[in-house]
Amino acid sequence: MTTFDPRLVRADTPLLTRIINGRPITYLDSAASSLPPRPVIDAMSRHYERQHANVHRGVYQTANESTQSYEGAREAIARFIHAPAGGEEIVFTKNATEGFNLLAKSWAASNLRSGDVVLVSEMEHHANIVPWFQLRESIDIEVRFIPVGDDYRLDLGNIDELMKGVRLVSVTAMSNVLGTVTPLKQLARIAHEHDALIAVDAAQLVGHAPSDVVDLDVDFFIFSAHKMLGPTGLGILWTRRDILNTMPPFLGGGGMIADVSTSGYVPAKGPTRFEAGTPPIAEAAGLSAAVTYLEGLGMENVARHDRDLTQDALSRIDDEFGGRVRIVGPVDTDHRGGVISLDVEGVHAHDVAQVLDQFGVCVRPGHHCAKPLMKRFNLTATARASFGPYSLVSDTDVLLEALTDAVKLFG
Amino acid sequence: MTTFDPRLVRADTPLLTRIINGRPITYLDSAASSLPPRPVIDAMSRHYERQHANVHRGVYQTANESTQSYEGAREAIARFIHAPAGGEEIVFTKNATEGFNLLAKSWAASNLRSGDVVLVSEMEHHANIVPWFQLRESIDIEVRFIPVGDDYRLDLGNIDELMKGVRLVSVTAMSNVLGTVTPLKQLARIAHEHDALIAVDAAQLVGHAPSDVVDLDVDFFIFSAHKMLGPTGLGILWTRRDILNTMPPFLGGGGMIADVSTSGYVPAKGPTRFEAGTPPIAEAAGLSAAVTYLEGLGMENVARHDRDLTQDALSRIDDEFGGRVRIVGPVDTDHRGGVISLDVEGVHAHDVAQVLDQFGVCVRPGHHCAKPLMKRFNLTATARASFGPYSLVSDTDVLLEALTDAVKLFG
Amino acid sequence: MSNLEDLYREVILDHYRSPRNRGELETPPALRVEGFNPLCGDEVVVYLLVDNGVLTDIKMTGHGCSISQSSSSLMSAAVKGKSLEQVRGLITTFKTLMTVHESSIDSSEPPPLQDVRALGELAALQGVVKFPVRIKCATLAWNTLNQGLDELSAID
Amino acid sequence: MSNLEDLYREVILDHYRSPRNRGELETPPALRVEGFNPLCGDEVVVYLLVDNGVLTDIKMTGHGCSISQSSSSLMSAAVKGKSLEQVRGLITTFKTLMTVHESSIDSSEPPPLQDVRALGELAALQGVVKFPVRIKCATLAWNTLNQGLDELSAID
Ligand SMILES: Cc1ncc(COP(=O)(O)O)c(C=O)c1O
Ligand SMILES: Cc1ncc(COP(=O)(O)O)c(C=O)c1O
Repeated sequence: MTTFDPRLVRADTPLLTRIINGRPITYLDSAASSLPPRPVIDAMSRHYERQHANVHRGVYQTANESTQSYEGAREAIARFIHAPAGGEEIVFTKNATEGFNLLAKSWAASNLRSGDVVLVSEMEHHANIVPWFQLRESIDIEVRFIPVGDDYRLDLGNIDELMKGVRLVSVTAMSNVLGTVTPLKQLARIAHEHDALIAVDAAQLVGHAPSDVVDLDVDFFIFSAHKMLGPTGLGILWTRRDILNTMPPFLGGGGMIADVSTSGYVPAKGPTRFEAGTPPIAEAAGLSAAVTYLEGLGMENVARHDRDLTQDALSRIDDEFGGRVRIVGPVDTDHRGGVISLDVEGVHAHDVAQVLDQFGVCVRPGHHCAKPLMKRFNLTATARASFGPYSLVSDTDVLLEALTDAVKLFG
Repeated sequence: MTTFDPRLVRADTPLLTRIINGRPITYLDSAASSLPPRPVIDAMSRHYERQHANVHRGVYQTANESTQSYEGAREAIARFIHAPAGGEEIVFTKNATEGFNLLAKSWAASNLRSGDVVLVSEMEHHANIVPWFQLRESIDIEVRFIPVGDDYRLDLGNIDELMKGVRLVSVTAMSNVLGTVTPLKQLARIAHEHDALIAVDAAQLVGHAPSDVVDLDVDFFIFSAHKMLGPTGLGILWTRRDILNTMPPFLGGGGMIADVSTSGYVPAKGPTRFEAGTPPIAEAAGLSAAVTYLEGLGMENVARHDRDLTQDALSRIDDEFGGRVRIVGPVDTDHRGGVISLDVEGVHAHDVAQVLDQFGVCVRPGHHCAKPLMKRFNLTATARASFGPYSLVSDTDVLLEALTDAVKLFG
Repeated sequence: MSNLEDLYREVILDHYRSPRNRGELETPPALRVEGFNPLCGDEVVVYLLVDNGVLTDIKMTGHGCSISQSSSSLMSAAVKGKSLEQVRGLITTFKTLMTVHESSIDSSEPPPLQDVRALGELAALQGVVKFPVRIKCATLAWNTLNQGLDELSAID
Repeated sequence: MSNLEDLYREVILDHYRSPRNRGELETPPALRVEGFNPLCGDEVVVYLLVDNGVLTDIKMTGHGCSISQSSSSLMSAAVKGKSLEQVRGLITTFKTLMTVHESSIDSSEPPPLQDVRALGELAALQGVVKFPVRIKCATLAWNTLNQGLDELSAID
C-alpha cells in the first residue's frame, strides 16, 4: 500500500502557501475546482516549453511528442477508471458539461423516440438536467426525476414505477450539494434489468475515490479534469466501445472526419469522431500528470482521508453549533463524501462566505448549479465546504473559528 | 511606434531553444499552432499557483481574482479586435471549430429556412464546412462554394449569381493552405447589399495582422487562442451584441442558465448563455497575456515581418528550385500571408516533412483540413511552412538547405 | 476584521433583521416588478403605488443576503412619499456611488461628499464598494425599482 | 542523416519510383478492395485474383508517400503466385515485424532473425519502425490485402 500523507500533498500545492487577509488560505472549495499540485502545473509548462505542436498528422519530432502525450493521456485515464478497451473508449471534451451534451445530442438524439423517458434525480447538477430539457425541444422525451428523501438520499421506493418507459438512467455518483453518494451498482442493475442504459456523472467521484467502470457495470462515465487535480478546459466521456462506435458525430470540423468534399463529409471512427478542432493538448499533458499523482497517493487512501475529515467535521459542527448550523446532507459517512453544505440560521450563505473570507476560508455560497434540489429543500443557497487530498483537520479548525464569528455577527 | 525585433520574441519563446536531431529547432508550423512565449506560459502557471478557483458565484478572494481574470480576458480580446460593445460581445469556446458549430447550431439553426443558402469558399478549413453539412441534416439549406481561381484567389466573377438566396457568407480571412488573403471588406459589402450576414474565420488572421471588426464591417469573427501565441483549449466567437442577444442557447448546463426547475429552464443573457460548465479559466489568463504580448509587439509590425519573410522565402524557393518545387498559392504578397504550401515534384509531402525533420525543420504535410481545396487543385497533400513573430530569415535558410536534401534524395 | 465592519454596519444589520415596508400591495392599482440575480439566486419583488407623480406607497418581498435585503429596505424607506423625479434622482445618485467607487477602489478615493449626504442612512451601504462582488447585491432592488419606473412611464 | 538512410533504403526508393504490379484487374472475376488512411490521405486500391486457393494475380493503384507506395509494391511482388495460406503467413510476419519493433524501439532490440529472412526484400521496410508515425504508411497496403482475404473467405 502506498503511504499517504496529506501534508506532503499540501507541500506540493503552491496555491496553499497564499496568505488571504493576513491568514494562510484555508481552501475548502475542491468540489467547485481542485488545486493542481506542482507536477501538474509543471507538466503543462513543460509541454509549452519543450514539445508544443498541434497533434495528429505531424511528422516532425515535437508534433510526434505532442501526439504521443495527448494519446498517452487517453491511456492514462482509461487505466484510471479501468476502461476495458483502453484509450479507444475515451473521448476528450472541454468539461463534464460538454460530455452530457455529447451524450444527449449524439447518443440520445439518435436512440430515443418520442415518449421515451430519461430518468435523472432531483439532486443532479444542471449539467445533467439542462441537456435533457434541450433534447426535449426536438424529441418529445420525458425527463423524470428520482425524488430525494428527507434523509437526503435517493428515494428508490417507487423505482419500478419510475422505470416505466425509461431508456436511460443518468445520475450523479455523488451530489455536489448534499455529499450524498448514490448506489450506482444497484441503479446499474435496475437500469439493465429494464433494458435501459446508465450514465454516471462522476465529476465529484473520480478525484475522491477509486473508479471502476467495469465493476460498477455502467455505460457512460462523465467527468472533468479540473476536479481531479487537473487543469481547466478538459473533460472526459467514457463509454463502451460498442456504444461509441454507433454514436453519430456531435460537433463538426477538422480532426473528426474521414473525408470531406464539396458535397458532404464522412465522419472518422473512434473517439476522434467527437473531437472536432484542435483539442486541449497541453491540458491532456496536465491530466496525465494528475492521474500519475493520484495513483501515487492511492485512491483508497484519498477516499479514507476524505471520510475521516468529513466524519470529524460533521461531528464538530454539530457539537459546536447544534441547531444553529444545519448540515444539509446525510450525516452517516457510509452514504456521503467530503462535501458539506451548511445552512446557518438567520444568515444568508453569501454573508457566511463573506465572513469566512476574512479568515482566509474559501467556501462556496449559492445554489451550486442544482436549483431543483434547492427547491426540493426550500433553500435558495447553502454555504458549502468541501475537501481535497491536501485538506487537513486544521482546515476544519479555521472553518469552525470563522463560523463562530459569522454566527456572532448576525446573532 | 513600438520597436519590434523578432530575435527578442525568439528569446522569449522557450521551445525555440530545443535541439532536434542535433540541430536547433526550425519551427515553421505556426499556422497549425503557435509557440507561446514565456509570459503566456507563466501567466497560466501563476494562475494555478496563486489564484485558481472556479469562476462566478464565488465570494472568497481567489474566486474573485479568477473571475476578474476570466472576465478581464474578455475585455482584452474585445479591445484586440475592436469589439464595439466590449467583453459583452465575446463568447469563449473551446476552439475556433466550436465557434463555427455555435454559429451553425444556434444562430443559423434558428434563422435559416429550407432553401436558404450558406455561401462558403472552396478554400475553407473543415471547421467552416462540416458544421454546415451537419446543419443540412436538419434544415434543407444549400451549402454553396465560391470557386478558387487558378491564381489561387477567390473567383468573384459570378458573385451576383452566387449570392442568390444567400443568408450567410462564411469565409476565411486567410487560407491556411494557400496563404491567400480574402477581400473581407468587399465581401462584407456584397453580403450586406444582399441582406446577408457575414462570418469570418479569423483563425489565421488574428495572430498575424491587426483585426478590426468595425472597420471590416463583419458580423461574426471566430478564432483560436492557440494560433495567436495563446494556449490550447480556448477559442473566441465575437458577434454584435444585438445578434448575440437573439441567439438561442447551444450547449446546456451550469453557468448558462437564469433558472432551472424540474419542469424546464430559462437561459441566461449575454455571452455566458453560450458557456455551459466550468470554462477554460487558466487558458483565459494565458490569452490575456498573449494579447498583451502581441500588443507590445504591435500587430502592424508583426504583419510587416510576416510579409518580409514570405517575400524573401518565395523568391528564394523559386530561385533555388525553379519548377522542381511548386508554390501552391499566390506569389504576390499583396494577396497572401505567411503560409507557404509546397508541392515538390516527385516527392510526397510526408517524405518532404520527414527529411526536413532530420534538419530540425518543422513543416506540416497533409491536406491541412481543407480537402475540398486539395481536390480543386488535384493534390492529396502539400508540405506547408508558416511563420510566426519569432521566425527569422535564418529559418528559411535551414528550410532551403533541407529541401535541397529532400530533392536530392528522391532525385 | 475592520473591512468586514465596513460592510456590515449596524444600520445594515438592523434593516436586514427588521426590514421596512415589507409586504405586498394590491395590483392594480399598484405595479408589481420582479428583480432577480441569477448568479446568487437573490430575488426581490417591488410593489409601487404612484399617485399624481408621487410614489405614495412601496412594499417589497423577496429573499437574499443581508446586503440585498437591507439595501431594498433602506431604499423603500428613502423613496416612499417622494416625487418620481426625486426617486429617479436618488436612483442615479445611489448607482453613481456604487460605480464611482467600483472604478476607484484601488485609488481609495472617497465618494463626492454631497452625494453621500443626499443619501442619508443609505450611505451605510458605501462599504459595499470595497467588495466588488457584492455590489450587484446592493443594486438589485434599485435596478428593479428603476425598471418599474420605466414601465410606468411607458404606460403613460 | 543515418536514420534517414535507414528509412529510405535504395530498395524502397526503387519500388517507389518504379512500382511493381501497378494497374487494375477486371472485377469480377477479381476482387477490388480499398484502403484509406484518413490522417494523411494515403489511398491504396488492391485487385485480387484468386484461383484454387492461390493468389494468381494482384494489381494495385493509389497514391501516397514513398513508404506506403513502396510497401504496396513490395507486398504485391512478395504475395503474387503464393497460396492464400502463405499470403496470410506473410501478412502476419510483416505486421509482427512492425509491431514488435514499435514496442521495442527504445531497447533497439533487433527483430527475430528468421522473420526478417522470410520477408526477403520486404525486410528493407524494417527501418520504418524507428519512425512510429510512418508505420501506418507501411501497413496500409497489408491491412487492405488482409481485408480482401477476409472478404474472400466470407464469400466462400
Ligand atoms: C483557417 C482555419 N480555420 C479554422 C481552424 C480551426 O481551428 P481550431 O483547430 O483551433 O478549432 C484552423 C486551424 O486548424 C484554421 O487554420
Ligand atoms: C456533480 C457535478 N456534475 C457536473 C459538474 C460540471 O462540471 P464542469 O463544470 O466541469 O463541466 C459539476 C461541477 O461543476 C458537478 O459538481
